[in-house]
Amino acid sequence: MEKILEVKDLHISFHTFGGEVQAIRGVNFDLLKGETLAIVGESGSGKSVTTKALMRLLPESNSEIKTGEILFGGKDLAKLSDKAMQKIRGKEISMIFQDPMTSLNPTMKIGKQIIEPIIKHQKLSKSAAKKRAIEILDLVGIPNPEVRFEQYPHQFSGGMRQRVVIAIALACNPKVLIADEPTTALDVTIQAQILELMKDLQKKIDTSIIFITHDLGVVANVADRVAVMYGGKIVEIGTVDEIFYNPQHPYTWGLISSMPTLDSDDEELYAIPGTPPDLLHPPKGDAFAPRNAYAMKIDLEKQPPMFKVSDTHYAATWLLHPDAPKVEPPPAVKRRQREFLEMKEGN
Amino acid sequence: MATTEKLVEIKNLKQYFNIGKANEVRAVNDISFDIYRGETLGLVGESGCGKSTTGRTIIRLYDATDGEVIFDGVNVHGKKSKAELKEFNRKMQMIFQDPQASLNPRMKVSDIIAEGIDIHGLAKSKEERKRRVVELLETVGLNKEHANRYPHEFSGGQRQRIGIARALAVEPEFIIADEPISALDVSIQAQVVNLMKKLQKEKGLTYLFIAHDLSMVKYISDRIGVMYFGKLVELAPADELYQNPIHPYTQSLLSAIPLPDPNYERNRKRKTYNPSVHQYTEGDDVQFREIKPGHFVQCSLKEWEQYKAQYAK
Amino acid sequence: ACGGGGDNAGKDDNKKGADETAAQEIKMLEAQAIPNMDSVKSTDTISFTTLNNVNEGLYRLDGNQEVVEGMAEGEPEISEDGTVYTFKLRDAKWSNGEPVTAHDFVYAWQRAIDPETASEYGPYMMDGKIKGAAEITAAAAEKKEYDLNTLGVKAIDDKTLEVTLERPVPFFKSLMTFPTFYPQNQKFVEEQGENYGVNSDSILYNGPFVLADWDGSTDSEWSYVKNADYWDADTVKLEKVTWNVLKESQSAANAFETGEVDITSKLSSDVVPQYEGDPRLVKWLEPTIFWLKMNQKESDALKNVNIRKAIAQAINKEDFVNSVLNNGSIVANYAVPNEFVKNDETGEDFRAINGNELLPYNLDEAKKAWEAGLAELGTDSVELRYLTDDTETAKKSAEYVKNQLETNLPGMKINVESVPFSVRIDRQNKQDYDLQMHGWGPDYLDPMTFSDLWLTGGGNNKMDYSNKKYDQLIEEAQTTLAQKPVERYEALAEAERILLEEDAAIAPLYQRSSNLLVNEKVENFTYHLVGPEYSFKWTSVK
Amino acid sequence: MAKYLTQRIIYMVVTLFLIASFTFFLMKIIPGTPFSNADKLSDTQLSIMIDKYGLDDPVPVQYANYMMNLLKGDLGVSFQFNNVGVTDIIIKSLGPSATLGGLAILFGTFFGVILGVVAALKQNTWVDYTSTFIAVLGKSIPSFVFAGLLQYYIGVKLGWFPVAFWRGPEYMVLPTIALAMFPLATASRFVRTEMIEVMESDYITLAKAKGASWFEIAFKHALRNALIPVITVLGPLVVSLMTGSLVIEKIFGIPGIGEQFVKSIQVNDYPVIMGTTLLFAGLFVLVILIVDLLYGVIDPRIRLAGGKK
Amino acid sequence: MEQEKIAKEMFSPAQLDSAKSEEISKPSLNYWQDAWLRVKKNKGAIVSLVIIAILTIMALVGPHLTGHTYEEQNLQHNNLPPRIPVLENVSWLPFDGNLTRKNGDVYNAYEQKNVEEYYWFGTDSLGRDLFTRLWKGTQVSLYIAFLAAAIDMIIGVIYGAISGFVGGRTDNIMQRVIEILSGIPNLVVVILMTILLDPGILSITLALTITGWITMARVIRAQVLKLKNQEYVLAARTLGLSNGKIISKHLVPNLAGVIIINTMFTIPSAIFFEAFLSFIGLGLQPPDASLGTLIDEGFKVLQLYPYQMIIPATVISLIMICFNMVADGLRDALDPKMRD
Ligand SMILES: Nc1ncnc2c1ncn2[C@@H]1O[C@H](COP(=O)(O)OP(=O)(O)OP(=O)(O)O)[C@@H](O)[C@H]1O
Ligand SMILES: Nc1ncnc2c1ncn2[C@@H]1O[C@H](COP(=O)(O)OP(=O)(O)OP(=O)(O)O)[C@@H](O)[C@H]1O
Ligand SMILES: [Mg+2]
Ligand SMILES: [Mg+2]
Repeated sequence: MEKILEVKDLHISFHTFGGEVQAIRGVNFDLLKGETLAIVGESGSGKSVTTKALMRLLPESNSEIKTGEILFGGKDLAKLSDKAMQKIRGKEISMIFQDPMTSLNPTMKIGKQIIEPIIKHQKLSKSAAKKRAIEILDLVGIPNPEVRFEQYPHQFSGGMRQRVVIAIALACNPKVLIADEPTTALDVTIQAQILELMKDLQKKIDTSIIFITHDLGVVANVADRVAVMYGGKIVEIGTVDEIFYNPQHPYTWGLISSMPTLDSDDEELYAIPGTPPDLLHPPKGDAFAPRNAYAMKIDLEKQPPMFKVSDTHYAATWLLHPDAPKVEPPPAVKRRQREFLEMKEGN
Repeated sequence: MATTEKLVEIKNLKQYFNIGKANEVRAVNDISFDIYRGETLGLVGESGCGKSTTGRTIIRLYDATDGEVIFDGVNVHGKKSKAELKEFNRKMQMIFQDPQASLNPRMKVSDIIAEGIDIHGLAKSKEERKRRVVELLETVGLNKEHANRYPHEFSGGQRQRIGIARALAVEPEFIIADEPISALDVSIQAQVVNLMKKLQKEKGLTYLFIAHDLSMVKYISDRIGVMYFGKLVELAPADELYQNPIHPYTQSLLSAIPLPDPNYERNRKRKTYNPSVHQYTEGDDVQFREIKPGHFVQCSLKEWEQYKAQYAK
Repeated sequence: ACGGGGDNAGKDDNKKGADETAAQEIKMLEAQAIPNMDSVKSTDTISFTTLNNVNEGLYRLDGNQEVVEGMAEGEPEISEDGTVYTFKLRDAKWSNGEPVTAHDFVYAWQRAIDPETASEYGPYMMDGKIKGAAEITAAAAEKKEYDLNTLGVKAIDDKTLEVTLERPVPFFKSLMTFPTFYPQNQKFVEEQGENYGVNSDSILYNGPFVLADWDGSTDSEWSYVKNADYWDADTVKLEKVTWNVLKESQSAANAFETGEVDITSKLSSDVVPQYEGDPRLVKWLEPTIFWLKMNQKESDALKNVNIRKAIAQAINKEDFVNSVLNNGSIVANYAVPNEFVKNDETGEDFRAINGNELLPYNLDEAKKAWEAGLAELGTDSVELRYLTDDTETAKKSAEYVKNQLETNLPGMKINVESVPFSVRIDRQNKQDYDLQMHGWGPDYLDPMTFSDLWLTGGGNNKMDYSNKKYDQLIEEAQTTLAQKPVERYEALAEAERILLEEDAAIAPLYQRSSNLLVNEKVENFTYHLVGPEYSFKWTSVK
Repeated sequence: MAKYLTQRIIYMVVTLFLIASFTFFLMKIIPGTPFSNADKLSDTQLSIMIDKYGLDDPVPVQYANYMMNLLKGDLGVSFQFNNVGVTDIIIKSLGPSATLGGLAILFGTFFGVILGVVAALKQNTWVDYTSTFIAVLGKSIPSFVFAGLLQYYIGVKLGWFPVAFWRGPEYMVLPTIALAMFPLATASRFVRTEMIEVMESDYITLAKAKGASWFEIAFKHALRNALIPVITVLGPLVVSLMTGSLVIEKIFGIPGIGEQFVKSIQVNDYPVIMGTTLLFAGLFVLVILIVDLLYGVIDPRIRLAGGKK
Repeated sequence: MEQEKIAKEMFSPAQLDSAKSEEISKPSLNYWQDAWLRVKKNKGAIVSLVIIAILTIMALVGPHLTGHTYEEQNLQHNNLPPRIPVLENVSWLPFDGNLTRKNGDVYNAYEQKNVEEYYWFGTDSLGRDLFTRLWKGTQVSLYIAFLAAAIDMIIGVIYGAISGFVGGRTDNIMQRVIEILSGIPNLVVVILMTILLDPGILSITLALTITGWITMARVIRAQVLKLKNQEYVLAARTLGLSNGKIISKHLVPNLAGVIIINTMFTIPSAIFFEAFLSFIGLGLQPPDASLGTLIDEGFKVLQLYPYQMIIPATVISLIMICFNMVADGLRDALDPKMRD
């Protein structure tokens, strides 16, 4: 399938009071046309920074893209001028943020906030833009779009606001939609609606989505592929089935087995011990090693490369090295792997 | 672990805000339920439905508008002497949602944890106080090195565990946990949940566990109550609730929770809830009724019959 | 292009016009607006000055401070005992065309003394001079009936005015130049009622100019326009005098520099040095003396004459006027000003009698007196309050005086209390002070306006000074010697000597000088020493 | 809305009543005499005067009289001027002050906002430091110094504008600049702080993500939100500038109310002091009300809440 | 993928210290230490602090350096411009004792008056040493600022804290009182105050205090309203902590930042206000000097002796700039929003 976006060896640092925070330390991935790529990972692992970098929305004052390329439509976004970038933002790539309560301008009418990018990027007249905006509002399931067009954000509920934000993001039929935890602040029932809506719209306009979330349930629901981030790196990437049923990286193991399923009852949950790495002083070896029950000496010395598991599945752990001893994953993972094998055979 | 001895009885509890004003909120509107000694009662519902208010009213952070909270046979609300209040404050404790906001940023961890010890004079000497603090830290999986640090130096999970240690310091019987994990990273949630379970086993604690993440609630709770707009609409043992949700709201809620299982997700059917399905009329006596031993639903008489019939199938 | 050119040309024209034809117009500055244009109620210099230029009394003052004819034609007839004056009025018109008559004077004077009017200056100027005045005031104070017709002023006919005095007043003619004694047209005043004098339309004029564009007391701009109906209109050259209010001296100087005004208001001493040696700086000695009043009511120290002498002699006045004030003010070693009045008969300045060396700065004497005074009091330190205004000059003077007294008189401690004017006056009236920096300007051209201040129980004494000999000398000057100018002056001079040399009742410091900037094109700029400040009757533009 | 307004107006009236009473009694304990020439008045005459103006009535009687007259809208007659009503004095002298204050606020806020926005956008660059420097200078150099310098250098030396008086637009330039320095500084500081905060908010990031240019972001999205707290500060400042420009009035010879007020205090002209105080207070509470209503205009969330009340 | 050879033994399990996994590697810093680190990074704030320190020291030491007292007058030496040994020879520095007349002539005032002595910052019209007076004035200005700030802090904090914490009716009444107080124009209050009391430092301070604390009270109240619903306060209440203890243990320490910042902003406005009062004649009484009175006096003779105003104006501006910079720096450092 066609690659829409390619990120190569991205390194990003922040200059802070404490020193240089190496937030992103070599991220590689591509995004295919029409797919949904979910990025999961611990808080602070660099999910938002990565995606903000794609839009070049990192604070100018203290952030720095040290190396790396972001290839989009033949251009390297990392090196584009501000002006050129403004043309891409909102038109080719757009973005939805976590908190619908704060991502709309409280003092501007909803309608105006939607037509802004339409007028800007599609060069429509005001009335045409308004027509289009009302269409989109309708599309995202807002009743009475004409009335709502003239209202202010505070007159909308959280779920409605997130719909508006989605409407804004989709106003110009972008090629890529980045959604940074778009449902975290919402109630489960509303979350379900929004997720359905996004999937619907994706089918209609054929965008690729990068979907960031903490919630593995949501990932299971929306993703085609999943990237797992830890300590500023992608540690495992694969199709959603591969990640959920056949995870390879100990961090992914921890992640998956720390979530109870409806039938995991009294067994103790698997908890990843310890604290996330300090990106001011990133460790020499595998960033996860200090918390990894399966850590080997090499983990403390050397960062693991991406080992290939299948054509679509890669993981960065020394456990996949041919010389590494075979280890037992946690029971919950083993159970899933078993199910996975059965499923495959069943197919 | 759970017994049949009622530790807390909540009877017709009401909590209204801004009474008489245009913006009156009936945050908790006449709810009744019991909590048994040693059990974990989960409370779920969408944001703003009154879960926190229920918890806070039980622990007297708000004065109830009406109704009773009977703890260990004594009504918690109403006039109390200082000594009675203190006694009560020892037995009932609370864990908060936001691990950042629930710890005073200007206090050392040791002082945060020892706050209850100081208030209730539980340590006779400085050494004892220190020993207790270290004990508590170890109980929650931290160590004495951490005693002299400040909250902002900890990760979310660690902070939440400090909050738990603070609550444990006064050796309570009953702990209200108001969304103790929803602000935490998934991988850290397990730390806290495991810890809470472990403590329950060791100390025979009783929990009121408020959350909106249903899989976690199901995992930790013995029984679950579902709230909707200030009312308790369904209360049943955890498995029972999942297998046989009766109230349409409960059904819709359960159908909306995504599970970390791509296969399941691909096949999931979502139900929606619209309060008008009940078609309650003026005379309907809508009440909390027992459908089956231990399984209560908010329903009218007609619905009651209907649910019971449905259940029998 | 046309429009632009026209614009510029217009500006140039204006300039040229002003230069070439020398329009008879000058622009003046004043530090305050005009508070009150009702001549019987006015109390301040600005109102007086305005009244003086737009109205006229029996006489007016000229540039040499001489009394010249006004509404009165020729000299009055004076009775033998000097108490009855009969004035002949000339033919003159009010600005509404009605003639100015003797009745207008009677009406104005009665209004001025009428307690109902609550004029401040009326009783002040008339009590003890015009017959019957004091009685009316006293009756009103006791809430008794009074009759305004008992006031000693009568219209014999339309053109003859007869005034009866309490006792001979040698300076009576000059008193008649004072605005309180100006005529008022009864019909007009009564017609206007409450509104009389509230703006330029509600006043009648009989002077060299009429007031124009004056909206009332809050107005900061007004002008005088030549009065064609004035009896002596031929003498008046100026067509117009415009006035603006500007309080800051430095701003005034700046406005002068840019040509926005021709004559500034009086400059504060901070600005004067900038113009040292500049011909445009016009300076004259005012007959206003500043002295320290020493209140003998409470302070034991000040009851002691040696202490008073010590204080009076311990201040280096030379340095004070040269360095602190630095505005042309001169040292005052006297209680009646220099260059103020001349003896009618000898033509000699009053100061010639006593000279300028009464109670001068003398550190040795001061120290001696101080020692003696302290010994008499049986103490080695004296602490005094020093009451003064909160103006810049007052504060700076206070700093200097405090420093002088404290350094020169060991054991002296001065606590400066600088307060707003109204508070100072209030405290003076209540005699709530020890030392007070106090200035006094004359209300008429006679030493008496200074000498009668210190009478025992006198209305302006307010410091419990009392000396029988002094009282007696003043009494004689007012009565037996009233018509003997030379002896009268000698008596007053003797009184002054007693006041200062014997009693050191007050410590005179300096006689103030006025400074202002006058454009060189202005000719015959006329100022006065008493009452109104300026006359424009004789002024013109080169 | 109507209910809310009525309630606010009742509050205002009560406030004004309390202030009037407070000032009235304060006035009674102030030392000094209202008679400008008391120096020359004899005791008998003084007693006649005091009697005539009712100053010897018992204080409660005076108070009652004053309040009754106040209800009728009568502020009394000035002592220092002949027969001039306090209302007249106030109306006449308020004009220039209000004009000057209004101009200064407009001018100061306009440039202050621009300065603040630019500083916030270029945070921690020389632009920011320059703006900070200007702002601090504006706040730290007393306005009379500005006024004096402007008058001398621009007025006298360069001759660009008239140095004094109040006759037309060109006369307003220098005093306006001098007076505007303070609101300029204040506005720029507040706008900067607020803008920095607003610029970090999610909706600004979203606006950027929509492809808005920095100009649109700053002026269309951020500024309005940043202005809300600024109005809180500028509101009362409007009153103090409109009424408290006395220093500037003095230097430039502007017949304004500040001058008038200080003079009335110096000569104990009680009715004028009272009237002016009431005017200031009235303006103040009015401005507060306007500010509150303005919040609604700027911030739709408050509009609704205000309406609900 | 080309793989380099890795020793077999590297694949043996690593020894992990489980206790270590919870270890915090950063040194422990409390709030203030942390804030100090942030302030330290802010060069403007540090330079400002140093300047304030120097000015404060000079305010204490300065008046004793020249051997003149601040009130000693020497009329023979009046209105002398600044002259400093050594620096007088640097032509572009204004320390050579020269003055310019209105017509542009330059002359040496010291030679003209035959003065041997060096007055570093010149003398005023009474011949007082301006160097001494300047520092005396700085002393007074700083004193007024600190005193006003202190009283403002005490009243404002207590008032705001009570209003916010007690809430309900009390809060309502207290807010109305503030409304009324702030309805009376500041100038009115101040003028009336200075008339009622004897003018001087005390009455200026009091005048400042009467309305100066309102801002502080408002800020504190808002902050308390926010803090009192913080979960750690709720936690303390569920533990049974009394209200008094809650205020002293939980609220006050968390208000400290706000209080400090606000005070830093109060100080310059107090200094400014004093200067303003001096200008309208309500300030300090002679011969005491504050920067305000010095500027006022200097302003009067600006065209003749510009140094008499420029020097104190520079010092006052410096103080104001520095306090503002420090306040800005502290706000950045203490503002909880800035913390992670
Ligand atoms: N503006 C910034 N200045 C300094 N450090 C930053 C900044 N933004 C992000 N970081 C750091 O970069 C790292 C990655 O942050 P990022 O926001 O990408 O995490 P995340 O994976 O999105 O976490 P979360 O799930 O909490 O949103 C973190 O360590 C964070 O502290
Ligand atoms: N102190 C208060 N004053 C007024 N209204 C309140 C107050 N506290 C809560 N409410 C209102 O009461 C309702 C219930 O609030 P509550 O916090 O109990 O909900 P919740 O179920 O805990 O929601 P969440 O899941 O968001 O925590 C909400 O509508 C809320 O706005
Ligand atoms: Mg993120
Ligand atoms: Mg809650």
